[in-house]
Amino acid sequence: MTEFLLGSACAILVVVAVGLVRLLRGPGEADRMMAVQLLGTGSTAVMLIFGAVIRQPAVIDVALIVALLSAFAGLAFVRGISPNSGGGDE
Amino acid sequence: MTAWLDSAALILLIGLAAWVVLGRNTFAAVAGFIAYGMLLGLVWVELQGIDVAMTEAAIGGGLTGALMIGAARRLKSAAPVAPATAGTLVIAIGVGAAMAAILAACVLALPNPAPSLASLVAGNIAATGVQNPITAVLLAFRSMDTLLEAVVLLLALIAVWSLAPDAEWPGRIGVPQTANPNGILAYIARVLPPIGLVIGFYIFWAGADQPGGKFQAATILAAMWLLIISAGLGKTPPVSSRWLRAGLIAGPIGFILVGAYGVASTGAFLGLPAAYAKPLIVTIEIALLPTLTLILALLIPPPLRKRAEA
Amino acid sequence: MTGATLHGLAAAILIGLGVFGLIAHASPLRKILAFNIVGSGVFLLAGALARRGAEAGFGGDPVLHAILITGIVVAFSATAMATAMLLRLRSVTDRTTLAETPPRHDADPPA
Amino acid sequence: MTETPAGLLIVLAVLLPFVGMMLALMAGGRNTPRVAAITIVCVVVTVAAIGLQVAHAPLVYQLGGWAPPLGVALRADGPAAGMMAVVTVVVAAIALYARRDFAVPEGLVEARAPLAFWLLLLAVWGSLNLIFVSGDLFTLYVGLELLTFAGVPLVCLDGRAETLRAALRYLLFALMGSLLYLLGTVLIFGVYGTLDIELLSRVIQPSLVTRTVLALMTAGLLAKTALFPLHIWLPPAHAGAPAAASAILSGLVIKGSWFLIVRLWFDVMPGVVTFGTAQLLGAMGAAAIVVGSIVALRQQRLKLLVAYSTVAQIGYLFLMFPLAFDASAGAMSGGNVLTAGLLQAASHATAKASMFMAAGLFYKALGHDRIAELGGAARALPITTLTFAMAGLALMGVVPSGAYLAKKLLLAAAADQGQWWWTVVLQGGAAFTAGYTVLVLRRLLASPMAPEREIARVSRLSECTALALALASLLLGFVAAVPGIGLPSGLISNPLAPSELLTICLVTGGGCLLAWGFAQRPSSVRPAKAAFVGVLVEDFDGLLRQWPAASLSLFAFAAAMGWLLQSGTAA
Repeated sequence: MTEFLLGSACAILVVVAVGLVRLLRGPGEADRMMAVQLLGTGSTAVMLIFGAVIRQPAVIDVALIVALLSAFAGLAFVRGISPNSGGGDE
Repeated sequence: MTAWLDSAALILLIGLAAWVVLGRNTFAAVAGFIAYGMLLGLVWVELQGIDVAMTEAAIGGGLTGALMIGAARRLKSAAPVAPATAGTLVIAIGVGAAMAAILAACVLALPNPAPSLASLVAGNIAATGVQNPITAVLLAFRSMDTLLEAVVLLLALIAVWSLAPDAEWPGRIGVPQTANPNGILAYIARVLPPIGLVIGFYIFWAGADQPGGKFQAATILAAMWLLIISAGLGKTPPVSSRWLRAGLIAGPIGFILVGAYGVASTGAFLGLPAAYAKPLIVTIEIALLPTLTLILALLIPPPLRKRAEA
Repeated sequence: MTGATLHGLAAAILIGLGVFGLIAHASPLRKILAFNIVGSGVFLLAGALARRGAEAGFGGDPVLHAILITGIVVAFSATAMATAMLLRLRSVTDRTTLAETPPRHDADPPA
Repeated sequence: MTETPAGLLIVLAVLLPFVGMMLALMAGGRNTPRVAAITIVCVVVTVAAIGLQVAHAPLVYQLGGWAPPLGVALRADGPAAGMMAVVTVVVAAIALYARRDFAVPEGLVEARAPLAFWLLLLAVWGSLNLIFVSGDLFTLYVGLELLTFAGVPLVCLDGRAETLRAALRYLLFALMGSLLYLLGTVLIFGVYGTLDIELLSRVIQPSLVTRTVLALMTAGLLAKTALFPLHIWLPPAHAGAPAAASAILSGLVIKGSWFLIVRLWFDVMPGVVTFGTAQLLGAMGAAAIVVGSIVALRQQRLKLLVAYSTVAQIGYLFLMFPLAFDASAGAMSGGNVLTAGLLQAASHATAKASMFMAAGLFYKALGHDRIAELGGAARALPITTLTFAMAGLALMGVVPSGAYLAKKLLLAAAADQGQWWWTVVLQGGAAFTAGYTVLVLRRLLASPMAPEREIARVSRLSECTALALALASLLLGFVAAVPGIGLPSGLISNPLAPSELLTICLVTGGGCLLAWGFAQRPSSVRPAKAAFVGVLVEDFDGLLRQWPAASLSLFAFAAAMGWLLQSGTAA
């Protein structure tokens, strides 16, 4: 079982890594951010699987934090490109 | 098999770091940095540092990421920076490679078995009443560091405040933010914070006995508060606000008062009498939580008025 | 080679990369990013050492982990402070690099 | 190692400034300076009490009752208590000096700069006290960061682009230093499993990792201390800050990281140090004296001149390292040489703070600090002119200043060990100091340039405070008479002996020559031959203060030190 879990974790990581091509190539800033969000989701999944392998339920809490704060980073990005963000910024 | 997973994560991590450092486009580097921060959380889980993983994911990925995105956006209009000269690049490559090589040599030369204070912590943890060894270290064995760290944060905030334009003192620093009240941002800023609040308090409460604690919780709460502010649903308080200032010093002052109580009860500053150790630790954490939340949120600089004063 | 050693070596590479960035980039924001890479490399090195010191049923040396949490928070406050300073510089001038306007020998002729 | 009952005083000395800072933040507005004043009084009493205790025996305190390696211990030994006392005097003087400058302006409830200044002053104090007494390498790291965070914002209190840029340079370079220090701390823990200084000093052995650690940590701390050629950030930062802030930065802040180097070399790893490394550190000090002084002589602004003289004086603080290396034991040994180094730090802290204060007063009175146009200032500000002269004399090491005593001890050590080259450096450094003091004094005493400018009034309290501090530095030599210090008696028995007078005359004469040779002069006058050397040195300094060059110097120094540590043992 452990082997299967670790193997699938590796597979997820590899797939997500392929997605990072969008981070390197762009072309738009939104493309780059989406690749980052994908990595956030992927590493959450890998974490959860790994947590099951080492039998540490607290890993679920880490995954929770990553999920919540990757959404936050995404919003900080949206805030930047949103046309009605306004506010006298440079 | 674990080695495979470790290696895959580390290769990806190094690749991202290289991207952050070498990439030409600043925004792309910042995006890479956020991804790096999230992946770092995973690497820390692999190293079985669950508490550190939480902190790194929350502060490294989330808060620092948001800080950097905002900064990159505001610096876009600045005068372009001249690229490094060939000489500088050669120097930088040489120094970086030498540094990596000597550190790798040090890592390979470390003694076996490695020294550790783990057993010492295990032997003394009962006296603190908590079960999470990291909380025991942070709030009992090395509580001075934690106290000073709260002061570091406060000092950083004072430093950030000292950069405010004179005209805005002592009011609200920066431009109040607005957003379309029917937009997606305002929507999420209404939906996400309650969830974040629950998660934050859960992580806080769990911290005594399992991974978690005040720093991680405060980061989550601060992120939620920032979300509300950036959607225009709330404002940063003016710097002269009594409540704000009281909140900023409550944590360290409360910590010091508990420490002083230690002098009376155990004869040592920051000492914890065995019978009340856990309640006292929880008291310190409760005092620190609002302070840390306020400071972490206020450390993210709000947009300044352009050319505020001549 | 144990997992901890692997992490230690990766940390060494991260530090090297970060040091490269600290020196090579003229843009302060990129220097701040590089600072964070070096910082995380140092923390990861500590994590590898903590893993080596795993005993008494703990996954790693809790003292090192606790120190790291403090270190991460301190590094964050440094990042926040540097960024705030950089943004303030941006709000008063267009030129955000660190290079001084060269002090010339006759910059300030006697009146 | 056992705890001492009065140890709680150390905790007070560290925490009181921070508590004062927090209460001053809470009080706000016009109450902030008042709270700061009360705090200063309280800490002065605490430090005095510590001094009385340490005269008998060092103080030790285990926080929370947890003994190292699990817990953190604070220790106040002789050097720590001495440094705390000096810092106390300087902080109190700066507070008096800055009372008028950083009062809340009429009509405002609270102003940004005054609030920040008072909070940061207290924070600098608390961090320094922490660095002096902490017995744990990681707590020291936190202290270092506290000191940096408190020091950097002082540079850019006025919010101008140039000072912001200087502050950012300072912050980023200092952070690079902190990372190297932290890296060393982590590696040390990986080898020895403890961070406690005393426990470490018992077990530490020269090895690849230990040597790397010493090299990295020393380099990192030197970046924060701004020893040449790592002074990239110092001149603009120290010259751009408000006068009171410059006094804090120049007099106090750089002493924190310097003291930590002393701790590392003398207390943590004395046996790891080799002859070559100690010589290297001293050589960098000597280079700092030469380059810093020549560039100082070529400045046109008084504050920049004083800032560059700080670069030179930092060099002085490192001359004790090669002389403290005991070749027979193969280790650093304290004794009189260490005392001399600490005395130098003390006299530099007081004299340099008062020199910046005087420069600030001239600036305020004249509305500028162009050296060429200082004429007539002596007539308008006689007390401040006297202050500047006395601070300069104290730095030169004229009897009975602390620097004199230090110089005498170091000269004796140099003669003792046959290292004559340090004698040359010591006397030459004094001549350079004499050079720029004379240069400025000549301008101050010159007749005013026509037409007479409006002279603004300056606070008499500020003038007297600066004078008192310069006087303190000039009379510091009398500490030799204090029995607890343990110095040989008769060091300043006859200040008017012919040999002493001759030395002073030679040093001053040399200084005048140097000033004549290197100083800039109006373009109508043909420059002296040495001026070409001066321009070269100035350009060299400008080159070194570019970011890539400075970071290369930082790592090159670490590498050189690592190599010397390694090869010293093989020989």
